[in-house]
Order: sequence, then C-alpha cells, then structure tokens
Amino acid sequence: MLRRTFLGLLGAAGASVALPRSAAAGSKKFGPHPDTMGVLFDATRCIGCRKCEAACNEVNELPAPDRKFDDLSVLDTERRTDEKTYTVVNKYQGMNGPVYRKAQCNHCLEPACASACFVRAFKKQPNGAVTYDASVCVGCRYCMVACPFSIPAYEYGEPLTPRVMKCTLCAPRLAEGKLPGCVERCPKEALTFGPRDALIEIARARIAAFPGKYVDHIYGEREMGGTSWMYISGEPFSHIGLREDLGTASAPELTAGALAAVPMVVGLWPVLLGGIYAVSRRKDKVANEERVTAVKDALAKAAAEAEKKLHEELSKAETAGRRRIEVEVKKAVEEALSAKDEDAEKSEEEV
Amino acid sequence: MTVETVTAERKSLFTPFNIIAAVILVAGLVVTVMRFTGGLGAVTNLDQNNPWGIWISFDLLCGVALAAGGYTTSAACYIFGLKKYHSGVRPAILTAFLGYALVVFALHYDVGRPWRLPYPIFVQQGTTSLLFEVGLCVFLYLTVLFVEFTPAMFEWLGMKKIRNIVVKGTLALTIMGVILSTLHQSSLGALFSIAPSKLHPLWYSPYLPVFFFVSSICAGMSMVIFEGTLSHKPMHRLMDKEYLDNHDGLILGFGKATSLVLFGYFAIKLIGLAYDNNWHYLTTGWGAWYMVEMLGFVALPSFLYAVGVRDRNIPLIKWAAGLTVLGIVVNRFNVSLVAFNYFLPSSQRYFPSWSEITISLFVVAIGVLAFRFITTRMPIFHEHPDYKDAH
Amino acid sequence: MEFYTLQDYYTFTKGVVYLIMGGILVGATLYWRFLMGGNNKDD
Amino acid sequence: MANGKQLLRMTVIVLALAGVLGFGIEAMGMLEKAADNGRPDVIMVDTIAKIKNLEQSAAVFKHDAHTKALKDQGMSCESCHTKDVRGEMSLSFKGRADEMSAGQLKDLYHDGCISCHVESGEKGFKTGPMAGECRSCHQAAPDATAVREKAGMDGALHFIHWDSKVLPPAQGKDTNCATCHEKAGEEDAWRFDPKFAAMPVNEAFHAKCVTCHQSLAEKKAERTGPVLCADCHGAKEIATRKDELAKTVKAMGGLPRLPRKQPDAVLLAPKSEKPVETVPGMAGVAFDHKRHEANVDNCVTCHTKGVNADMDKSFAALHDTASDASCVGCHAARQEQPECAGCHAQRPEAAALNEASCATCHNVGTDADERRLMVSAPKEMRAAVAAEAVATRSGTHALVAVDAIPEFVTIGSLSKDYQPSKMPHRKIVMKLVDGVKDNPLAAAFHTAPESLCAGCHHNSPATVNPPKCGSCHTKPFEVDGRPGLMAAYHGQCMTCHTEMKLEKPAATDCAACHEKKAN
Repeated sequence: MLRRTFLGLLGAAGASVALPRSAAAGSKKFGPHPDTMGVLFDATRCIGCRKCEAACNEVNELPAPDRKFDDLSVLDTERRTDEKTYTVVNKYQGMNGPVYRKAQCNHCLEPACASACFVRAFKKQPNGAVTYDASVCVGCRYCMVACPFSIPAYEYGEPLTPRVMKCTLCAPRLAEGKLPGCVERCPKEALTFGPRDALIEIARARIAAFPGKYVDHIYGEREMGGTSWMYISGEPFSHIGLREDLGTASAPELTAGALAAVPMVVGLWPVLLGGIYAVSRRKDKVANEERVTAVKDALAKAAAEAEKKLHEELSKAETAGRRRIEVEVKKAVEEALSAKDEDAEKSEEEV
Repeated sequence: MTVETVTAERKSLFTPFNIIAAVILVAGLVVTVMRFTGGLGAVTNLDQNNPWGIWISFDLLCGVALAAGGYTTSAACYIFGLKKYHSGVRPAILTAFLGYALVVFALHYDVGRPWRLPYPIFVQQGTTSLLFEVGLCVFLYLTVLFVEFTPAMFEWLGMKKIRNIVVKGTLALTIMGVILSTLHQSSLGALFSIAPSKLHPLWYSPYLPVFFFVSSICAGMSMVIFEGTLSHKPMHRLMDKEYLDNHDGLILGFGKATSLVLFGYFAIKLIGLAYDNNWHYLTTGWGAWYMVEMLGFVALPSFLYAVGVRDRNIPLIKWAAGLTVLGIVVNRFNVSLVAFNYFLPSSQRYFPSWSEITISLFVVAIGVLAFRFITTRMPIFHEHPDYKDAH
Repeated sequence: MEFYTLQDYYTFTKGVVYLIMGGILVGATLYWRFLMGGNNKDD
Repeated sequence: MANGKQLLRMTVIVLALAGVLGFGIEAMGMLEKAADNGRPDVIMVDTIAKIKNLEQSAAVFKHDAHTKALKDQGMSCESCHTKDVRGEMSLSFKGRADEMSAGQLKDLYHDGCISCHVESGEKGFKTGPMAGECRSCHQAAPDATAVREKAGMDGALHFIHWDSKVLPPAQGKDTNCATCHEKAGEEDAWRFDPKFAAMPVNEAFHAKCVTCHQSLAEKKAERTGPVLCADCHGAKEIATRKDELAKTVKAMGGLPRLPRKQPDAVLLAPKSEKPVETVPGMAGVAFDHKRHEANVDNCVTCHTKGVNADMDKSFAALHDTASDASCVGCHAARQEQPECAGCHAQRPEAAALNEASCATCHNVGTDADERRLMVSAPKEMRAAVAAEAVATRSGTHALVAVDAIPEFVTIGSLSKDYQPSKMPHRKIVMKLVDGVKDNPLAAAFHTAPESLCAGCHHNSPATVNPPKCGSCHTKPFEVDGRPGLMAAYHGQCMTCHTEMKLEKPAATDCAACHEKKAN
C-alpha cells in the first residue's frame, strides 16, 4: 500500500513535469533584459583566418597555444573549447567548398549553466554576458553536463584551484565601451556586435536580401530559449556543428517540473506518512482490543461452559445421589413395610 | 561478546580479506596523493566533453540508490508498523549511513575544491539547481541517518539517557528520512532532465525523477536482502536468535514487496516510453541494450522474486536481489555514462582509468571495513541485552 | 521586484519556497504533537 | 512451480543471449545497409499487391540480366513478351491479362519464370532460381535496389532521331516526325493520343521507344537505339551518351534548328482580334526565339505544357525568379555561372528582377499609339517588328576604353598591421571583361559601358569616376547592416574570388595582397 500511494503521488508530480513548457512560468513571461547585447555570426562571411581566436587569447590573457594562430592546418581536425581556449573556429565541408563556424559560449538568455549551478557562480548580466565567479565555484562540473552546446571547460590539471573556463563575452571590455576582442579583430565583419533585437533585424534583412544564399533560420533566436550569440548560415546548421534538435525550451523550464515537485513532497509526505502511521497504529490497537475481547469472551464462554458442566454434573450427581438414597430408602422402607405396610405408605406420602 | 570478537580478529590478521583490503587501501592512498597534487587530470580519464565519470556514476548515483535500504526498512518497520522487520532496521540504517558518508567522502575526490562542499548550503544557494536540492537533502539525510544510528552507538557506550531520548524521536526521524530520500533519490534522476539533448531518448524522460525514486526503493530493499546474505556468513556469530529467526521472514516479505515495486517500475518505464513515443529506437543497437536493461534487470528479477516468494525459495530470492542490485547499477551507469553523450564518436567517449577504479574500490573497502568495525562492536545484528523488548 | 530572466525569478521564488519548506517540517512536527497529544482515549 | 536451479540457468542463458544481442546488433545493422547498390534495371514484381496483401516479399527482377542471358542463349524478347497483330511488342509479361486473380497471377509468374530457368539449366547455362528457392526472388531485404535516372530527350538526342536516315520521312512530307509523333503538327500527340491516354506516361514511352528500337534491331537496321534499361536510365550511360553527342554537335558547329517552321522572333505584347482604344501599359518584348532555341535543352524547357498548348503568359509566370521555365528565372540562373556570379551573387540590387531592368526587355513600341495599333496587328507584322528589334541588338558588350581604367589602385587608408595593398585594378577589370564580352545576355543587360564598374562600385550611378568607398563605408561594426571599410574591401574581393572560383589567393593568405608590416 505504501508504495502504490507513493507511485500515485509521484506520478502526479511527474505529469506536471511535462506541462509548463510553452509559457515560461505560468502566465509570467521573462523577456531578455532590454540592454541585452549579442553577436551575430555569419557563416557565409567567415573565412577561417583564426584572427578571432588570436584576439580572444590576447585579451583574455590565456596561455599560448600549442600551435600558432596563423597555422591554419589546425582547422583540419574538429576542435572544441577548452580551458585554454574560449573560442575555436572549425572547418566543415559545405556544398560549395569549406564553411567555417566559430564556437564559443552562446550566452543563453536562460543559461543552462546558471540554472544548474548550485552556488550561483554563473549569472546572466543585463548586458547579455553570462559571467562566472570562481570565488564560489566548488568544481562539481554540473554546468558542463547541463550546457547543451558543450562549451564550459574545466582546468583538470589544477589540483586545488580548478576553474570552469568559458567565453565572457568580454564583459570587462564591454564595461569599458569596447567591442568583444574577437569581434573587433574580424577582418570580414563575419561577427556583428549589437543589441540582440537589432541583430535579429539584421539577420532577417540579410536572409531576405539573399534568399538563395542563406538558410531561412536564425540559429539562437529561439534555441534553448534563445541565445545572445546567434548564427546565420548558407549550410544547414547541423552541417556546421550546431545541433538542430535542441528544442526551444530553456533550461529552467526543463527542470521546473522536477523542482516544483519538491515542495509538494515536503508538504504532503508528513501528512501521508503520519496518516499511514496513525492508521497502522490504530489497526494494531483495534486488532489488539479485538484480541483481548476475544480472549475475554473465550474465557467467559469457557467459564460459563465449565460452570454449566459443573452444574450438570452436580445435578446429575444430585439425581444419582437422590436416586441412590431413594433406592436405599425404598429398600429400607420395603424392609420396614414388609413388617408394617400401612406405616410405609404414610411415610412415602410425607416425602 | 565484544571481547570474544576482538580476540578472534587478532588470531586471523592475515586472512585473504584483510590482505586484499590492505592492498586496496594502500593503492587508494597513493591515488589520493596523486589526485590532490596533480589534479583530476592526473588520475581520471575525464575530459571537457565528459565531466562526470564513475566517481559520480558509481560512488554517487549507485551509492545513494543502494543505500536506500535505510529509509525503506525503517519506513516499513516504524511507519507501516511491520514490527517483524525490526531486526533488519539497524543493519539497514548502518549500511545507509555508511553509504551516504562514503558518497560524501568520494565527492571530495570528484569536486574541484572539496573544502567548498558546504558552500551551496551556507554561502550562496543556487536554488534553481537540482544539485542544490540533492546536496541539501544528502546533507540533512546524512545527519538524520547519523542520529538514527546513534542509539546503537550509545548502547555500546552505555549512555542510556541520551539513547532513550533519541529513540523517542524515531518516528519523526523516519518520516524525515523518507521525505529527504524521496527528494534526493528522485532529484538525482532529475539532474539529467536539464540535458535532453545529451542523454539518449530511451533514457531521457520527463519522468526521470520518478524512475529514480521508484527504482531506489527496489535497490534499497534488494540491497537489504543482498547485504544480509553477504554479512550472514562472516557475521553469523554476532547475530542473535531474534535476528536469525526473523531473517527468513524479512527476506520473504521484502522479496514480495520488491517484486511488486519492480513490476510497477517496469510499468512506468513502459509508460515513459509511450509518453515520448520512443518505440522506434527499440530496433536500434541502443534499443537492444535498453531491452537488456528492462527485461534482464527489471522484468526478470521481478519474476524471480515472485517465484521465490511463492515457493519460499530463499536462495532464489537472494539471487533475484543480486540481480536487482546489478540492474540498478546498470541503470545508473546507463543514464550517467553509457547513454550520456551518446552522439559523440567513440574516440571521444569516456572510459574510466585504473586510478578512478582504484578510488572507487578504495571507497567500497573503507565502507566494508567500517561496517565490520561497527558490527563487531555495536549491537547491530543483535539486541543489546539491556534493551530487550525495548521496541 | 523585477526579473529579466526566468532563472532569476526562480532563484527568488525557490529560495522563498525552501524557507517555507523548513517551516513546514517544524510546523508539521508541532502540529502532530498537538493533534496526537489530546485527551481522546478513543484515538 | 519450477525449481530455483532451473530458473537460475534460464536466467543465465537469457542474460547471455541478451548480451550477445546488445553488442552484436550494431554489426547486424551494418549488414542490412551493405547491399545498397542501385541498379537501373531492377523491377520489383509485386503485381499481386494490387489485389491482396502479399504473402511473400515482392520478387526482385533484374531486367538487363535477363535480356543479356536470353541473347547469350540465342533466345529473343518473345520468350517473355508477345507481339500483337501489328507486330508491336507487349510490355507486360507473356500471358498476362487484365482480369486475373491472385492465384492465376502467381501461377503465371511461377510457371513462366521457373520453367524457363529449368530449361536453360538443362541446356547447361547458368540459370536462375528454381522451385523451392523462394527467397532467391522474394527478398525481404533486396540485394539490389532500383535507381533510375530520367531518360531525358534533349536537343541532341532529338536531333539524331529526326536527322536519322533509318527513320524515313513520312509520305509526302519532308520530315520523319510522324515516325513518333503520329499527328504531324501536333508533336506532343504523345500525351493526347487516345491510344496512350489510359497508359501511364512511362509505359507509353516504353511502348514507343523500346518496341521501335527492338524492331529495328531485328530488322538489322543500320542503327538503332538502346533496349537495355541501363542505356537510357543508368547515370553512367547517360553521361557517356551526353559526352559523345556533345562531341558530334561540336563537330557540326552547333545543333541545327528543328525543321518545324517555328518563328525566329516573336513580339510578346497584348493581342486582340479587334482594334482597341486603350493603350496597353507596358511596352512589348521582342523575343529572339531562334537564339533561345540554341540555349535550352529542348522546347519543353519553356513550353512546359507542350509546344501546342497555350503558354501561361501572365506576369507572374514569365517573371518568376524561382522557375527555370520563366524568362527572369532562367536569366537569373545564368547569373550563377562563375563569370557572372562574382558581381551578381553579392549584390541583391543586381538580382534579375529590378526596376531598372524592365526596359531592357520591354522596349518595343515606346510610342503609345504604335503600341495600341500593334495589339490588333496581323501576326506577320508583329513578327516583323520583333525581328527588326532583335536585329538592332548588337550582341557585343559595350566597354569602357582600356586607357580609362586605372591600372593600379593602392588601398592604404586603413593599413595598420599590413602595408597598403597595391591592387591590379585594370587586370581585375579585364578579367571581368573576358567573362562577359562574348555573352549576348550580358551584352543585352549591361546597357551602359560602365555597367561592369558597378560590379564593385555599387550603389552609385555607373560612372568611370565612382566615389571613394570610404565615403559610405565609414565606421566598422555598425549595426545598420553596412560593413566598415576593411570588411567592405575584404567582403568585395573575397566573395568575388570565391564566386568566380578563383583559388588564388586564398582568403586567409593575407600577405598575398598586402605585406605584413615588419616590426
């Protein structure tokens, strides 16, 4: 009984998991902050020169790479961001020659890393950057599990002070009114920095101007609830290493159901379990009482029966005794009557 | 009795068990030094794509699931009033307490800055994180388990007064334990609900928390049976008549319950499959592996339990328990490792290194040793003579 | 209070809910004692 | 119930099986995919499927393998296909009638196939499956799948038919069109002939082509067409044929015009029987039919519904940029060839359909009265007007004098890390000139000599003295969609090089255009 009740209740909690997907939280909507900035990457413009990588390395004072940034043979193998590299450019084989795509933190509007972090080390800033605070990070790496774009990297080589490393959208430079390092260095303006809304307009305009050149989709406009960093491309996005199966539900929406079940459990389990306890105790008590009564009854019955039996025995014994006496008396009387008949008759009447 | 045990230990210091344990401990200490001097990279095969390895899959996910015996047994005994299982409660609580303590211990290896483990609770609370929920619950539940365990310790130490105070709170502690367990067992599953794109659809489900919770019940009860079987032989001399008399009854009762819960688990997994319309994946290689898990490690043990209970076949129930425990391990590994990052090419997939396995063994060895240390000294498998009929 | 991300909103509401949860656990214990502690022999 | 030990053993077996299945299945998955060799001649015989559910999978029939085997064994098509009274070969299997039951069909095929296999086996030939070898034909996972290209009667292929001496002209005619097109003057009678009306188009074509080719072969004619599936439908075979025909056509100096009395020039303008009062809004277009004939594969490229059907002359149909059959669409497609794409691909304002380009075509009858009169003019007059207009087109590209083109332009206004770039301006222009100078389409549309300049110096009137790039491209990384100067230069040069398929210099070879500053 216990388990089935559990199942039932948790089943209800589980069902609610699937419900709150479309609207953000009930009827409330949380748009991006009006100041949210972003970057638009245009894959038809990128030439794979790695200048953005070099710029990123410089402005973030990251360790020197194993191979120089002007060594373009690096592009032959697909790479991902790591603890020494906030951004990488990868080469993909397109329908008409190579296509390049820059990878870095997409600065989600509803960051999965922030949603996952149990010390709030990640924060979506009003200017769009998702920043990281190493001073509270425990190093659990749940952010890396959560990130749908597989961006955060970890300093596995650091024994005691490992950090999670990822692009900061050059938040410190933005504060100084400068462009992100990679954007500023792009020789083809394949990267455009600006208010996110304006970027979407630009992207739409470009797609409309060259309908044959672009896939009619802005990657990041809605993916995972939308990102600050967005992409347009002439190749299907899945061909340039961007997953098209992420869906539009943001990370907080994905976990909202499970989180919503938590307080319900705390609220209802004491009631439920206390109830079960009380019921089972009461059952025990009732059973106990019944047993006691039953025993009492049984005892009483037994006693009664014994008494009855005794009584019967007694009465039987009495009758028998009486009979014996009678017989004796008779005998005596007969004996007496044999002597004196009339006297005997009288004596019998008297009895 | 305590005195006897200690002398018995001394006689056989070089038993195979002790030698293996010693080897594991030494190897574990070596890796520990490497871990805290060279970083995670020096001892693990973790990389940027695979941030969680077997220290999470085995030590955390399996550890927590298999320690679920604590709350299931105490709930059965104290809340549902199944007093005949009373003799099974203490071993289960002890196993759970050690299990959770070791989970926390193992986490010190896995997280980057272990001394900050209290941060999420005391410094900055990331309340939207399921890991926060897990952390908070594990922290509280470990405390609850410790308090639940203390009567045995106080009896051993002869501290009657305080022991009686704690025992009075048994019901509250048990309910607290069930609440906390419900929450973090399910939240461990919900951890992965944030990454639908990374976990294979056959294992990802909005019902993940429910799956984890229900399977933890099976895991807990099977672990009680399984662990009872394991400890039966070496600990037999410590077990009193009540424990031994009730043991078969406990196995039968738990076997029946587990069989039923496994049935329910199978049913809700099926519902999950239908809910996301994932049938077509069943014909793929992943589907075959999923079927192995579902048929070989859920349906089969459920059936074996049922047969065992009907025939009062104790050995069969014990085998079924072993299979269930293995099945839970398989499930937790599937969710966190095998089906996680399923889309990556095989060259980028994770496989544990020897030093990671060593630490996992090290943790298990410490658990077994602690279990032995405590059971040979404290009244776990037997009742303390002073507290006969105290329940 | 104005929130610009669902994330911030949830952080706030969940924080409050966690505090309430703590209250519920204490409250439930006290209420249980009040409920069970009466003089009702009938139980 | 069963005892524990037995159950344990069963458990172990089930687990082992499941394990093997789990790990082996991926290899099995690969096996399924292995036999994916597309053949044009594979026919899946599933005739019974129209009547009832199949008991067996459809039978895999490789037609060319059979044709060749029959030939090798001295047998003919008649082993499987009967001839009708007219001597035309039936395409269905011998003995098949319309109203046959499933059982009859099954027997027909089984008897027909297996008896023949047995006979040729007895004669000592390598033969096909016999009775009992069901799975050899009825394959659930066929070892070969059908992949057929469209046969495609293009201009050259058409030419070798109508030019062929093997197919004589019909009586009293100059041409042999009637050999295939039974009603002369209604060339696409193919589709409208009641004899073929009930037939799917592909069966009609097979009935016509294959039977004719086969009968010519039997008559030992000088030349005949293919009868094997692969020769018309195999990708490799089609490519070979196209190559060979292209050589022939080249040797002849181009394909002769079809002797069909089609017009040389047509006036595309509103038409009416009676004189009209209102003036049509748009000037007419003189359409050079002759030139277009040479530039398309066949008539139905434009006459999509057949040459005798009315064309859709609506604005939408003729100006649809997405359609290869529309004027504008076809012209736009031409802009995709490398010589044109360098400029056109990166300039939406140079796209096929823009306001400035209307008059390029619509220029006959600029005078309103003339236009009004033309509406009711007789056909001949209209054709004459059109021909006159066509004749005035020069066909050669107007160009700026070479001396007026600066030889070098040094771009140094923003050099920071690199030296100024000395751009070989004249060389670049001449490269563009090379691409268009013999292109009549370009000549017609690039109306002014400075048109080519606008390929780079866009968004300003075409002139030999365009404004400086920096006067528009000012600040970099602005959100108004206009690139900064550096990105404008890079975008212009690199995109053009990519579109024109110029491999050198590579876009990332910075020093090829401007040397790195030494410091």
